[in-house]
Amino acid sequence: MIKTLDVETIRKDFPIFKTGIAYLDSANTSQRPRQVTAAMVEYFEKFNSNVHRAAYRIAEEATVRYEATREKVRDLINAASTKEIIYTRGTTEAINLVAYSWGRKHIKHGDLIVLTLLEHHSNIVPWQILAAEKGATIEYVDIDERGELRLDQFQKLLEHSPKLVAFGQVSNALGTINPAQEMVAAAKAAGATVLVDGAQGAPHQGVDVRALGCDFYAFSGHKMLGPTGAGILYGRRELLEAMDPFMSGGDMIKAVRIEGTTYHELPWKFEAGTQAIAEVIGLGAAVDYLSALGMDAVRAHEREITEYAYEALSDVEGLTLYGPPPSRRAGVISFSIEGIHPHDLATIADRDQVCLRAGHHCAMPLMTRLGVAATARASFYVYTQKDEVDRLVGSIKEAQRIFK
Amino acid sequence: MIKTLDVETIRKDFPIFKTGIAYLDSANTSQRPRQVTAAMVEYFEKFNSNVHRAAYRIAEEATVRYEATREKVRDLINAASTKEIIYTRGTTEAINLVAYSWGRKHIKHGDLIVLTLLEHHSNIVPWQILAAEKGATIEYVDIDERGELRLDQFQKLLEHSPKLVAFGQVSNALGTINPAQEMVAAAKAAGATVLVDGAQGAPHQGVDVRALGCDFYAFSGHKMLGPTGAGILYGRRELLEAMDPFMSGGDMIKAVRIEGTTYHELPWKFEAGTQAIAEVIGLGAAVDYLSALGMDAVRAHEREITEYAYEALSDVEGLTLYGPPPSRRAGVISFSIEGIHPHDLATIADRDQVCLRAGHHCAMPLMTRLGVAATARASFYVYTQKDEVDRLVGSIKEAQRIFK
Amino acid sequence: MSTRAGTAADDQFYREYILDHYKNPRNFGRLENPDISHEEDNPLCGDVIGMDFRVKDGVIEDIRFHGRGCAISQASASLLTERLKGLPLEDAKKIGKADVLGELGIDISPARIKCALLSLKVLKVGAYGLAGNDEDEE
Amino acid sequence: MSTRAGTAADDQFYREYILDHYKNPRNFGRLENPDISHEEDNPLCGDVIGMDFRVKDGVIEDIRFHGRGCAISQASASLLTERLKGLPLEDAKKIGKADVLGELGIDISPARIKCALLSLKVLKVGAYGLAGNDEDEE
Ligand SMILES: Cc1ncc(COP(=O)(O)O)c(C=O)c1O
Ligand SMILES: Cc1ncc(COP(=O)(O)O)c(C=O)c1O
Repeated sequence: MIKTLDVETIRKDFPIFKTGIAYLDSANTSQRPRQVTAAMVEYFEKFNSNVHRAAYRIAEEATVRYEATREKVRDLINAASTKEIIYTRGTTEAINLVAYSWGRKHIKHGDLIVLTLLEHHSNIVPWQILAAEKGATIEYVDIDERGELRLDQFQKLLEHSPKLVAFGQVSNALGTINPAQEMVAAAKAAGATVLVDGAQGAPHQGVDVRALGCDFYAFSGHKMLGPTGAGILYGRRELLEAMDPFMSGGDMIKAVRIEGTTYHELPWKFEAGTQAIAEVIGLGAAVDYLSALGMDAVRAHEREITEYAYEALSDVEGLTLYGPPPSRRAGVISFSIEGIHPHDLATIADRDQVCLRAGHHCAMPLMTRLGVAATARASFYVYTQKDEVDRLVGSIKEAQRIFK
Repeated sequence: MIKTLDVETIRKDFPIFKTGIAYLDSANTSQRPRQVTAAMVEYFEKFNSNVHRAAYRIAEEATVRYEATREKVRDLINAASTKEIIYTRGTTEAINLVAYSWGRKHIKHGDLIVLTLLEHHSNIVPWQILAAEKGATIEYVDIDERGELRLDQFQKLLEHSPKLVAFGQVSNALGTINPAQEMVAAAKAAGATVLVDGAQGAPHQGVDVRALGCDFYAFSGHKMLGPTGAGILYGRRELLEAMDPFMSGGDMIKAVRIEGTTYHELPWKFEAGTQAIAEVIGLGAAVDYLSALGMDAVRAHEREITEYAYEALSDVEGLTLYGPPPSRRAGVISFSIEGIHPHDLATIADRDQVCLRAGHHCAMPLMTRLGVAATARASFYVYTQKDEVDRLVGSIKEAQRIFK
Repeated sequence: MSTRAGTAADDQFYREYILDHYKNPRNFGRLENPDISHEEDNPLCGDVIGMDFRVKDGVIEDIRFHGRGCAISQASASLLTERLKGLPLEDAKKIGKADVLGELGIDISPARIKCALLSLKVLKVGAYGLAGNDEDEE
Repeated sequence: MSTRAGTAADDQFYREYILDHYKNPRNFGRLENPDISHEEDNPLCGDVIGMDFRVKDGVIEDIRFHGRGCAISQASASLLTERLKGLPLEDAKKIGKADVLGELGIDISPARIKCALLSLKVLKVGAYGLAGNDEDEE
């Protein structure tokens, strides 16, 4: 049996809720519990120092805590080894790392890259730049009227033997949960290297990268209760070993000589310069927090809130919901209200301290496909209460009264 | 008249000193005052949200604070515009950004890059990789027996019209203060693009990038009382405008379309994905802190401590000091003790809670030139007291007793 | 902290005339064969506003705007076209941010200021060719 | 928190035999025409240790080490060569981290563990070709 979340207790760990906000923008960035800030402050006040090459105890302590996060993350996503866990600033840097270090080596003129129309800009633009540089082609898998990927089209594209297939596990704009495992299997069978953008996956459900079978998996700490500045690239060891470094400088080297330089082994080969030490330690505390809740319970709670919100919003007149039914989506609901621009809605909601996102959600190709410039979006996490959804509905009605 | 620092009052702002450590490793990473952690925690607890595209007040607040750091940094280094201030993880990422976005465009087969033997690996390896890729040549300016750059040699190299000249304002390994303004002027006159690695400059002295005249200037927040995860690349607007983005993804775009993408203007063109928001805000608080002290006072204090330490260490038998006299160096002293390996010295100092660095200080080519594998290094900052230097001398004597 | 208004009519931000310009935009549509035509988008939300100008003897004889956007950007565009119609281009050049914001007559938060100024940007860039990426106001 | 010892002789870490092996390393130097010769460095501090082996009928007949390093890496190398001399290669293969650390007989902090194990790495990689970058112990 899946545990259920005790949301009231959880909320006590988030001091920001004392301000009275209803925070419905967790797909953008999550709130952080005091355990996370406490871990960072403990580093700052007790053993603040640089990691590795430590010659004294506080630096040893910092190194141990800093490296401990790697094992926590490895465990969270069930990677085979901590050598496969690379610290980055977030999903965007992780994908750029792959585009530079793997992409520039392997993508050649005439090669095909398959993306989808659901992608976040961070999983589009690096590939556009790479493709332009190399003379490769990008094809985008379309969506159906429910905002789900056209798997028939995906299969067709695979027949053209793409070099790379990159897609998001969950759409940040529509909440669509893609059949990632199936898609990875098909793409691997077609001979492609596969990157999964897990920015909206890892924070919200249990992830097993080995079961998933992908080559790369990228996600951001700040969307999963961690601080800004720390994220993860998982890569299969074999691929990472064969890749050149992305950034270079201190700490990622074995020996620097005028005649040339040898690189450090994994994972440090990809971590040049002083890293975001406090932030990585904070991310470790965030993973602890989520692990204690249990990712199944996290998912179950989000599903419950999402169903509740979907129902509540469906009842609002003049409201259009985008994307799949609640059973097939994560805790994200995009919608629009007839006659009211999302920005105006967000401004009115904000007066009620309801934090709502309005815009293209860094998914402009998807917006173009949907024929809208922007939507309003509510997204949920472990601390979200039904009461906050009710407040959102109240704000919508208020907006309708003003714009009637 | 230059203000003097009230070090006792300053130390009260650094909770870590309650642990009793003598922290002599500030060139590696500095300690952070409670004002910096407080600014981060305030963000986490009061207006934690993502910046830009804000549709609600807390995100506006976060954006204002996040962007305010840019103006503070602009003011600190006297850049012409905040468009010239790019947030990075630190010096290493800043230099890599230039190597990728400027270097890959402008460095061609047969071009000359001039570095110096004093450089940190972060200002060597990116250029080695670039040179290898492009078929360019690197020449290193040698040092004299005092650890100062051979300016005669530098001038000779400039006669070969290097495309790029990159050097550190201050050596992190020897403390040598280079005549940066003079060197930049000569390099510019020779037609080179000039990058100054300010990692050991900006934290310790007043910097005026316009007076300096360089094209790029890179430094790290964590070495100047700021948190880990946030640093700065300054670049002249004209150059930055002409450069392609480094990383790409969310936030650095104007419009993403399947047919192609247009980029956002400066500085955001170079800031892809969710940035280190809390850390940038923390860096702003660090700049406030330093500005309140006054950079002249900071430099004067470090000079006083350095002179004191230089004297005290000179009196120790069997101790070799590397680098220039105290009047020509920043708050960094590298040394070795006859018969005692630096690592053993650091271990023994650590038992007295004296935090000392031992190693190659990410400057292996310099170590090779000096004919040593490693040195011990003490480095100072605004909070350093003479008493801590005395404790270091005590630890050295203890080590000598053990190893006698 | 809520500033929710009792009725729409006395809303401090979405004032009646703003809503009126939003719902019934003046000079909305396109001109045939305009002398100047220019579009700008607000990269923050994807909203687009375009303007068509007919200019004769240095005077803006006719003007239309098109595009989509929030109440603020639409009302601001509508108000601006009213002001521009019949104005010499020389005078149009003098219109600045303060004028546009003053005309809107409401307190604009930093987040919405780009909405309010989008139409001014179309005017500036389109009608007298200022740099499109000059966003020093930020 | 200081664990400073009253006299050097009873120092808990820099024990007398460690200092002795450091100052008077056993089997220090080079062999002429060794059957195996291999060097490794500790990337964390730049220290280098190399070993020369003379092997006959599967037995390490003679051994020398060279290089520079801290007391821990030097003493550990010196102790290891003493143990290796005369040992069948097959038995040498069985020497593991625990053996080396046990022989040193002091509490090694994580920061110094690479110093203590550098000579073992030379043995492993040089004498029976294990991957040089296998640092799973970290
Ligand atoms: C002179 C110099 N350059 C570059 C760096 C690299 O800085 P970071 O590790 O913050 O990227 C350092 C830090 O050690 C330094 O001292
Ligand atoms: C699906 C998806 N991919 C990538 C990103 C980019 O993540 P970050 O901004 O943390 O780099 C996001 C965040 O908005 C996202 O939702």
